[in-house]
Amino acid sequence: MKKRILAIGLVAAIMSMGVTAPAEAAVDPEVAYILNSLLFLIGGFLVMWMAAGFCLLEAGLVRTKNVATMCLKNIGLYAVAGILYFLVGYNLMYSGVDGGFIGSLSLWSAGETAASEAVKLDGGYASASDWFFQMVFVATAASIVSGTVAERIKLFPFFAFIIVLTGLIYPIEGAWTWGQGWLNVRGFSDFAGSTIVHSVGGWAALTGAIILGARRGKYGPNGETRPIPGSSLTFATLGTFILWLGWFGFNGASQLALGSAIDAVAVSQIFANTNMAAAGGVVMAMCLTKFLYKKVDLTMVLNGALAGLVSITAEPLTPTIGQAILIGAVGATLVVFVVPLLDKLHIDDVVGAIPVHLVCGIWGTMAVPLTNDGTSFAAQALGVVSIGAFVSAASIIVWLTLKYTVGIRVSAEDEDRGGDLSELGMEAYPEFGHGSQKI
Amino acid sequence: MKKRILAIGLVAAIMSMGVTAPAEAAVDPEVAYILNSLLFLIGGFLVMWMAAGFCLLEAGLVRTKNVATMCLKNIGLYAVAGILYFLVGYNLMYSGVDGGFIGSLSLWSAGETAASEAVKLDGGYASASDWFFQMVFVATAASIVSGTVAERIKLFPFFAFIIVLTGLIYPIEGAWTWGQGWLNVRGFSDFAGSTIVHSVGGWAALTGAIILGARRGKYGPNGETRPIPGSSLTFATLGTFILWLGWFGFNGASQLALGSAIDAVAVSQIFANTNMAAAGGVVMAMCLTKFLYKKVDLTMVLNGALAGLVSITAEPLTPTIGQAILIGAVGATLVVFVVPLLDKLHIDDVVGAIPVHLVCGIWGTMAVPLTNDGTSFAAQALGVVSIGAFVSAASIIVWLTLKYTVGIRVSAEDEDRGGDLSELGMEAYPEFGHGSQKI
Amino acid sequence: MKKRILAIGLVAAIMSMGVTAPAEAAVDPEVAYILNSLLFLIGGFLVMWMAAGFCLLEAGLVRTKNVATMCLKNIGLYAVAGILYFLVGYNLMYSGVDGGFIGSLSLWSAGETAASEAVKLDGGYASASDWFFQMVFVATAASIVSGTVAERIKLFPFFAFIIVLTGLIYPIEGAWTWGQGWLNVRGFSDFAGSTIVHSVGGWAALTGAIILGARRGKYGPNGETRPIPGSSLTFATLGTFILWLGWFGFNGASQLALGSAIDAVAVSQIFANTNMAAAGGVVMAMCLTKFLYKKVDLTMVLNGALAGLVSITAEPLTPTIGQAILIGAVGATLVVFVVPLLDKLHIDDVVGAIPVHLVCGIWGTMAVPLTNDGTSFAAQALGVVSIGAFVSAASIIVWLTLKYTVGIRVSAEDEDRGGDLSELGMEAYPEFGHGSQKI
Amino acid sequence: MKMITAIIKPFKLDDVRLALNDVGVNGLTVSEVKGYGRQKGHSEIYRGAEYEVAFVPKIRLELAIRDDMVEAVRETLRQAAHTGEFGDGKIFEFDLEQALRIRTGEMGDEAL
Amino acid sequence: MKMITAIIKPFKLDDVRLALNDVGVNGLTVSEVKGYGRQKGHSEIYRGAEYEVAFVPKIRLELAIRDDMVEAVRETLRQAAHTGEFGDGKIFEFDLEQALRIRTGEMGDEAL
Amino acid sequence: MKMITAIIKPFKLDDVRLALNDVGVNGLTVSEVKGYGRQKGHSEIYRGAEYEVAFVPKIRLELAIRDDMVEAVRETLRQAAHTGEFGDGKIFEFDLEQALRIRTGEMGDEAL
Ligand SMILES: Nc1ncnc2c1ncn2[C@@H]1O[C@H](COP(=O)(O)OP(=O)(O)O)[C@@H](O)[C@H]1O
Ligand SMILES: Nc1ncnc2c1ncn2[C@@H]1O[C@H](COP(=O)(O)OP(=O)(O)O)[C@@H](O)[C@H]1O
Ligand SMILES: Nc1ncnc2c1ncn2[C@@H]1O[C@H](COP(=O)(O)OP(=O)(O)O)[C@@H](O)[C@H]1O
Repeated sequence: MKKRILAIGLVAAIMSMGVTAPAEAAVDPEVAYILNSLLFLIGGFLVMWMAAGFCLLEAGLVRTKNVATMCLKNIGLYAVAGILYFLVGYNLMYSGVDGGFIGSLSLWSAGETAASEAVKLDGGYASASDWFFQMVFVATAASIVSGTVAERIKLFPFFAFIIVLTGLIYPIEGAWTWGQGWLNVRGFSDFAGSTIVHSVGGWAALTGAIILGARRGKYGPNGETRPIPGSSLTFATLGTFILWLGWFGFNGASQLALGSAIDAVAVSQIFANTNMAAAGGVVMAMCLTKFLYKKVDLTMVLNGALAGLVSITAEPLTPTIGQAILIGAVGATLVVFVVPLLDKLHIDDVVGAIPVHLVCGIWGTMAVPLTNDGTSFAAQALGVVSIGAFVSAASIIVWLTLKYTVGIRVSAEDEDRGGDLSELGMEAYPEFGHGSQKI
Repeated sequence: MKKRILAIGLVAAIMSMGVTAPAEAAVDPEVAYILNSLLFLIGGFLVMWMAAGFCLLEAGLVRTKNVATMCLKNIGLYAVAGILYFLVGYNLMYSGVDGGFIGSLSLWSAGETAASEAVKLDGGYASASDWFFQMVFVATAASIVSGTVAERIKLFPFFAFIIVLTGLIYPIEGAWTWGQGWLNVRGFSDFAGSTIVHSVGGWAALTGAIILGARRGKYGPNGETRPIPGSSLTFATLGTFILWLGWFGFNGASQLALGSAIDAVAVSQIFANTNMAAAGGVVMAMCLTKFLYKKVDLTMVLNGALAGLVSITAEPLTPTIGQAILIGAVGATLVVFVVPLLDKLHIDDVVGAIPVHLVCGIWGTMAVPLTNDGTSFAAQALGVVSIGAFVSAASIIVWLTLKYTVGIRVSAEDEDRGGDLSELGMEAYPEFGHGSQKI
Repeated sequence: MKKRILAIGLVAAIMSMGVTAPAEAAVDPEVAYILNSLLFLIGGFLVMWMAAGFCLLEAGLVRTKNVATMCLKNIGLYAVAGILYFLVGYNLMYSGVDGGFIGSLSLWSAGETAASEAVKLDGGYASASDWFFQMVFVATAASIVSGTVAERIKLFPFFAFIIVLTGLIYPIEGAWTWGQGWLNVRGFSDFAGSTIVHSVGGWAALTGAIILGARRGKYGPNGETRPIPGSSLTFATLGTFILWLGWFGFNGASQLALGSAIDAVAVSQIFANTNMAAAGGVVMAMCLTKFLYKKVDLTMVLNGALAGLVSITAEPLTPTIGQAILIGAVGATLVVFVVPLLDKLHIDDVVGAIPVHLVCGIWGTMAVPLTNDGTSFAAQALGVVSIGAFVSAASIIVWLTLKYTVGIRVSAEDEDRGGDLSELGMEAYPEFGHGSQKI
Repeated sequence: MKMITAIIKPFKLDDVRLALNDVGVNGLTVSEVKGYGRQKGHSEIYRGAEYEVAFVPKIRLELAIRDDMVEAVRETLRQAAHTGEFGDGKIFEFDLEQALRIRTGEMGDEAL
Repeated sequence: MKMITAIIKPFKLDDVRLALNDVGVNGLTVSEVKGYGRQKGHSEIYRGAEYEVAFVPKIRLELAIRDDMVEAVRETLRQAAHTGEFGDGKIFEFDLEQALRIRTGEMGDEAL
Repeated sequence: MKMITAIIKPFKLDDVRLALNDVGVNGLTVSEVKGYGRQKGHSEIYRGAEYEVAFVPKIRLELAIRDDMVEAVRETLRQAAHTGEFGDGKIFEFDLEQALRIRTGEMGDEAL
């Protein structure tokens, strides 16, 4: 391809031969400032898009009669999470943590604005770009919960939980590491949030699923599992693709800088590793379900992709491509075995969020020292355990409080009719012939 | 998170302490040129994606029997709008307006091309990147119309209207402000197009809805409204998420520059404000419909998100986050009340485009002086009224001309069968059991 | 719009008047390195997103009973393609081809990593960003095949073919041009892969369709065609929009550089041309089907958009906007006529991939000399023929080997039941009333 | 008792339901069907190939009624579902031997 | 032979099927219907306008059985589909003149 | 008049429709049903849990015909829907007391 060679040639010509960028490179500070902010913005809109991914994955995996409710919950929680993160979350997490347990209680506001005469470049990036990027993360944690507790939780108590999760629980545990709190001091490392985002959502989901109980009819009188297939595997697949796409922002922009060649190299590696961990998860889930069950289970393959993504999130930079594939494949293996295990325990997780986000979140976090010399298993375990304990305890308190005050579970009759009619008074697919009955 | 701190530390280290970028910064002009163009390209592809968002929102809110037609209209109008904007629109809008009412009539062509030996950097960005970004805006205006007049308009007359709208009406009124025409001289301010894009689509839609009349069966013999639920709230929700995502490009890239730190700050603020106005709209619509109707109306929540987005579009830069949330919330309130009001007036707006784009477009435009000192209510009102008058008058002429020549409304029989069979001869979901009958 | 003018004015002010960037511009090499890598990453994630586009397009055009299988194939092949490209593909294609026919057999690994102290800037971009961008291309070629052979091919033999296609066939023929092999030496020009990606997928699909045979019931006893409408035109439309969006990355980032003003100009032109070729395809397909069949055929319009995109892919830079529209329109015309032609030949192409990717791929490649003086028809024909011959021959060998060993076609009974039940044991839309029967 | 099965045009359902209500029918079951008769399907072109859409969407009503209501129901259906165009549909009448209300166990006319 | 048509609540289908199995019914056809009776629809608000949802989703069962099984089937249906709430549904019984198994050509009771 | 209800395999519908056409049936109503009989459902594994899919998709045909056509229709259905495999389906025959064409008001054989 002449053009290509020309282009490459041209680029090569532009550079004086043999130029090397040292780690303390000399990119103009203002250019670096712009590029860093741009990375946050691109990463931010990609992660925002994950809200749609969760929405479709979950809408596809619930029955028709709960689809509209699922859509409402997902767009609602994204909005609520953002508002809470503005009202209290961001500063709780990032303002004045200083090796401690919690930041300060105050509204967030941008450090510098476009109205100013001049911009201080020390920050390295526009503070609003950072806020935007951090804000979309908290919504991710919340989305995880909605999938697990679907089809039986009451709408407003659900939102009440989301308010506490995004306004308090997430920011506090986030402060411990990313806010440079005590866990960070102890050397806990979680690049983009296998534990800090995904497991947190997972713990909140797990406690919720246990306290809520299973959907009616999910487990038979003899304890057997009765599968409840979802309404649309096409939407579930599209949701997974969206999440996969969004994850490039999730992990890639967690490099937090694009202002030097070495950052560009890092972000590129992260993109490649993120993709390949998901690919490893897909292939492993395909092979395993074919081998175990004789037929490939598409829902497990979708979970497998996400398992790979969650697993690589704690350290998407240091693995080689081959290692990334393996890390993802192990994640998918965990999912394939944990899904039926949860069913044995009668923990009803509608979309598989617990195996994907909690189990693989732990796995990914514990796998960091395998490829990153600067970390230790002890520190990783400390982070996993302390965050898990805090989030579980806090979640249990909130779930139980809600349960014994306003109640968290819809009536049996409303559950049979479905949330769409009972909570929204409308159907997702109202035209005749779309039942809500798996036969 | 060690990595994170390291990265931040590194970035900070890179910058000589205390460096400040003055508003007239010294970013290399070629780098600024690249970054400005890149902003247009990213913004442009995000806004292009909004075409898919409108398509799904509308396909989800019409009945099954009109879904394929809705898809065709949306992909068709995006194509037609681009071609018209190339043939006449761009230069009508931007070439030689000089404080006047209209530009010049000529094909658009790129000022500089990659084939040239050298690129003049004065323009500040590649002219094709600007054209691309402006082109996707005109398609947005057209998309608004298709939703309102759905389920009863004839296909080719619809496209005829779109040709006039995108080739003449939009470029002319756009020239008045963005083309530096007379309204710009009077100080009218509309950052990304609450009035210039959204209200314009809204006026065209309103006049169309009135001239076309309501769908058969929408209003009962005693004047009562008979809701006609749409075929898929999942698609409607996905469409809304797509629009939300695209809006970061719509508003963010309307900063028109990313070549300085201050521009990066501005774009970041715009992203954050855009997001939070939508969030405010969502939460307000949830609370209001729950309060008014006892049940949350998902379609209103989706409209609420869009209401927030339209409302912030006239000024996404100067508000604080808190103000942005409020601006969006007011927009959603307007929508919740105007939707039934239109029904009382027997104006049948299938997707709620009139409240969202017209009413909130006006609200957003009038709200600019609340946060932006450089603007005045008088100038804003002048813009709203003059553009509204021009677009309505022009639209009425076109609609009536079409009505009394080729006709704009399908026959009653074809309306009952649905556009998919009558205009396309195919069904969106042809397999048995997908009726087009709400029971 | 005051703000806008201000912003533009500001930008203009920033630049010293009359500054010109010569083709051998002086952008700081490290900044260029970052921008080039960023272009690959943005382009890469957009092309990755095309995997979802193919998935939905194909899921929408098969019958309900094969939708889940279609989803599985598409997410699976994207994963498999990436792994194969890592294991063998990339280095076969790009490492040491040197005017020859094939590269070297080895795992790919990043040249430089973020762990290094310093980054050599000579490469012009992070090697992982390039790998990521190249990797998503190979998945595109594979996606094309899955659509054509849908609804009757066995799952694992399909993946076996994909492994050979993405691990060997594509990298080898890719090496000839993009790897700077013999075809490149002969002056063959294919900017972003009309032939190298799209026709390759098309040849593999065509040979597969012939060897597999048509779906049961597609052609009647008297040789007449019996259309088999797809399950969801909404998903098909959404898939097309996704592909359209992804194509900005596909073509735009194939400029391979964004480190100079002239590259920014080029990428911008490519965006505009890519969009307008698709627009030309849409409008042409609308008009032609209306004219020929009295009704507009939405599926042809979707194919028309893709036809335009494939046609412009061989040379998205040199045409003017007007030429781009025409190139796309000719592509759509070809599609409208070749679709029924294939049916006459009883070649059953479920989604129209052969006309779109193969026929328009050839057309686009042969049209390059019309706008690009540096190319010749002879060289273009040489590329089309030699790549076509190689890929067809190799594909036939693989298809036949699979056919006579494990078999490639599901049993008649399984075909009637649909792949979802026979291969996956689950339904895409399991709730009552979604049949798989077009009546 | 009689069981009346009627095939009607989908968009007539609302009218029919209200009309039946007025003559005292207060139970009804509907389903979505496709059919053809005098109103044939139509031929369409899909991707350049002509094909016949043999069936037209219809709504099928089932009403169990007391014997003395047959006339009234028949007449009501005929009027409410009528457009005068091909495809207006049919009314079929069957003998209903027994009916039972699951909730109460009532049988015969009581169960309707 | 008799043909039993039953309208039941959708979520009762599994119970009913298993119960029928136990009394020896080994063939069954179901379809998705909507209906109303004592259990009326309900009014909802959509985009600010109130409207009535007249019909409630139900499942329709068809069972062809030998004459001697009518009692047992009727009783089984009554019990398995029973919740005691409005809308539990109905059982309708018809005379079935002839039945034929397509696969073998068997007719009458043999065909069931 | 008789009402014939047949349950057939979905993919046989086209053949059946054409064959019926040939023996002079020119009205037909079809609906989508699920069922089981000799052809049982099958067990599948979903996310690691086995479950039974009890029902198989079928198409249900309803044809109102003159008495003298019963034989011909029965035979035609039997042949056109036949594959010889389990699940080919059933033909059920009922007495149809009255039929009415809504469009014209014709009754009896005229209405078919
Ligand atoms: N002989 C029949 N048996 C069963 N259903 C029939 C019969 N004839 C017509 N139908 C049903 O009635 C519908 C309307 O019949 P058609 O003959 O088209 O209308 P009309 O009698 O008003 O001209 C058909 O679509 C079909 O569903
Ligand atoms: N007269 C009737 N004819 C046909 N179907 C009926 C009739 N009455 C009721 N049904 C069907 O039975 C269902 C349950 O009837 P309903 O009267 O609501 O229940 P219940 O008798 O238990 O109170 C209805 O939804 C409708 O489908
Ligand atoms: N007793 C019955 N009552 C009602 N429908 C039946 C009965 N037996 C079978 N069917 C219907 O006929 C279909 C085919 O019956 P089946 O016994 O499986 O086929 P075959 O008799 O050809 O082996 C079933 O799926 C079911 O829908």
